[in-house]
Amino acid sequence: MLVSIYRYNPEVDDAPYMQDYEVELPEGKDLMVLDVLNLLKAKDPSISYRRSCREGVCGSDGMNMSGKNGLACITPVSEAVKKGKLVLRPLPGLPVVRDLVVDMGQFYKQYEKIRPFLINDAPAPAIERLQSPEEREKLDGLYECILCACCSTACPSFWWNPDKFVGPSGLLQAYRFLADSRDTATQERLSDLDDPFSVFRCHGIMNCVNVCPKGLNPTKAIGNIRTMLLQRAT
Amino acid sequence: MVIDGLYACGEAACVSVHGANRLGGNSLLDLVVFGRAVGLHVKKSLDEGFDSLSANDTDIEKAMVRLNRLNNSTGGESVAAVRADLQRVMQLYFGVFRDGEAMQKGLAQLKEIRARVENLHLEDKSQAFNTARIEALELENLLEVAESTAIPAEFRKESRGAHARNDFTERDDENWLKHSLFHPAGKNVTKRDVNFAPKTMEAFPPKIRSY
Amino acid sequence: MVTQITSFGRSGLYDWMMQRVSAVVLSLYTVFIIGYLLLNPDLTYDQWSALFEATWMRIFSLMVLLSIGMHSWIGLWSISTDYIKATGARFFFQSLCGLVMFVYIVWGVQVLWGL
Amino acid sequence: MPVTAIVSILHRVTGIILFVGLAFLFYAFDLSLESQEGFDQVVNALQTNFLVKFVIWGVVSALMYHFVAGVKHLFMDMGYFEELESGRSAAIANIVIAVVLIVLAGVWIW
Repeated sequence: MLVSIYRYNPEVDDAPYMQDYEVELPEGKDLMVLDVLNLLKAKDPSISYRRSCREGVCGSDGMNMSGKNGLACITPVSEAVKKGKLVLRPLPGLPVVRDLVVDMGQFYKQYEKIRPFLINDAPAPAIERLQSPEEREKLDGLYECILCACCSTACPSFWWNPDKFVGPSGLLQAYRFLADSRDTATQERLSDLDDPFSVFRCHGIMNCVNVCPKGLNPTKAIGNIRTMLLQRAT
Repeated sequence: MVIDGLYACGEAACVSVHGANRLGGNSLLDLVVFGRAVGLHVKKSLDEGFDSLSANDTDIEKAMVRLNRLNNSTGGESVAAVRADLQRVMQLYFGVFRDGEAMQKGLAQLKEIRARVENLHLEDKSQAFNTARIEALELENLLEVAESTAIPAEFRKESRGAHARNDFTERDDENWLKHSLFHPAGKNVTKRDVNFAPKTMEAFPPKIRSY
Repeated sequence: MVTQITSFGRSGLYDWMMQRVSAVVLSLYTVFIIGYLLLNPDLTYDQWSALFEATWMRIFSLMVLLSIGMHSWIGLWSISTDYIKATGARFFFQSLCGLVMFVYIVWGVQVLWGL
Repeated sequence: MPVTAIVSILHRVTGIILFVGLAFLFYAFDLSLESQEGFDQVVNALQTNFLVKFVIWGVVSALMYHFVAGVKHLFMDMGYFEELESGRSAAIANIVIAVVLIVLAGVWIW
């Protein structure tokens, strides 16, 4: 199979280029894209990419596979190959450090902005802050985010205004804390988001939902934030 | 000896709520019990402040030797090939079911691999996100872990928890209700008694895993 | 988080609400005009001008003019902040849009009241 | 590009077309209300002049698309079509309805 990989080493290359590799795949087995990269790296150790848990939990190996963002470790080759060819590129919209490795700084900044921790000034009870099963259920589909950046880097609004629009991942997390019964900073959190960029640059194109490797729905979370803003203002 | 400011977490911490048995969902208990303990301890330490040793030139030199050897290598073994052999040896001789004779064979092969790891070649010397260098360093670490798994496994002449030997199928509390302490410098193993001293609850006596 | 500018209303939420409210006005008008034209295939000038002389139609049309202004300003402002990164060019584009909108509104008022 | 993204960018494109196209509509509107002659001129042009027909059809097409996509937006604001499957179906429906309306508009104009 033909694998085409985005190559760029800032120390030696003036510009990025695509390098083609031919790889022998074992018969009757559908490898994951990460397995293919590992096979290639054994032959050409200079190919750089992040990877860690190799089972879709750590979120390290987010990349663009034949035009679609996803985690290489849980994307079968059969799904990613287009016209007999596997094209691997770094996540779009973030600066490339080398080959498939991007600088996640901007992405983490958005995460930091939404203050991703429980805020509660009430004195802590002796053991823990309790939640009813119904209250806990509201966090399902929100807390599972692994911060792989597949969604945000698939979002045109993120590409155009990464410094102002919080992005699907950041907003999913923003809602995760807005929806948490133990958090008491709801009003400040909403005020922080009530400008024309942070939330309202989402136009519901759903690229985020389309690529999320954990099957989460940032579009819905953003809709819920908007509803909360609306309820507060009217 | 307790070294201030040095922390271990996860399996390296060896807190052993379940003794030798680290199968199934046992880590959940670790998370709940020690997660809380760690949180409380960290807060307390930060509030009180703690001393930590600072590195001297010799320490830094020692750490740099590893890196410099790779950065200056001009030829030698490929990381991918040696790693594949290490994986094969560990899978073959130190898997779930273990056997004295086979483990002897495995230990001999690990020695050969040790020589090859000391002769690794790093082709890509780039300073830009060089994962080839990381993998070379990781392979050195993997070998350390492999040795500290393999040597005590061969040393422990019984079956216990996830350590199942074909040549010693029974558990032997008389000789082996002990921690194995591996000493990487001499590559030898010593035993240490298990601490059953009660703190707030009586220790739960170990039982045979029969399910 | 982004405090330096709001595009039209007081906040992102107000922009968003105005965008929706104006959209509803515009779509009702669209449906009305198309329906009117379809129901009156042999439309005469007298009918047509009588329609726009009625006070309710003038109010409706004026609402539409203002809605066009709001709706297109919010839309084009957001397009300009997406695609045009140079401040000078963005300011020029936004000014141009503002001017065109102003012209549309004045022109529309003039047509309606036949000044 | 996923169909949901195509629907979205077309909403933007038709918005810009409409903003420019409004000039033609305003001109026709002005002329048609100015006098009997003006009205006849507009009606005549719409019945005979291919270029005029084409421009009006273009603007009306943009309007139809923008209208349908806008209605879809309002539905999404109310919490519908926000899942992957329903969102995709709504996007496809958006395109189909818009195309039907555009074709009908063409039939009406010609």
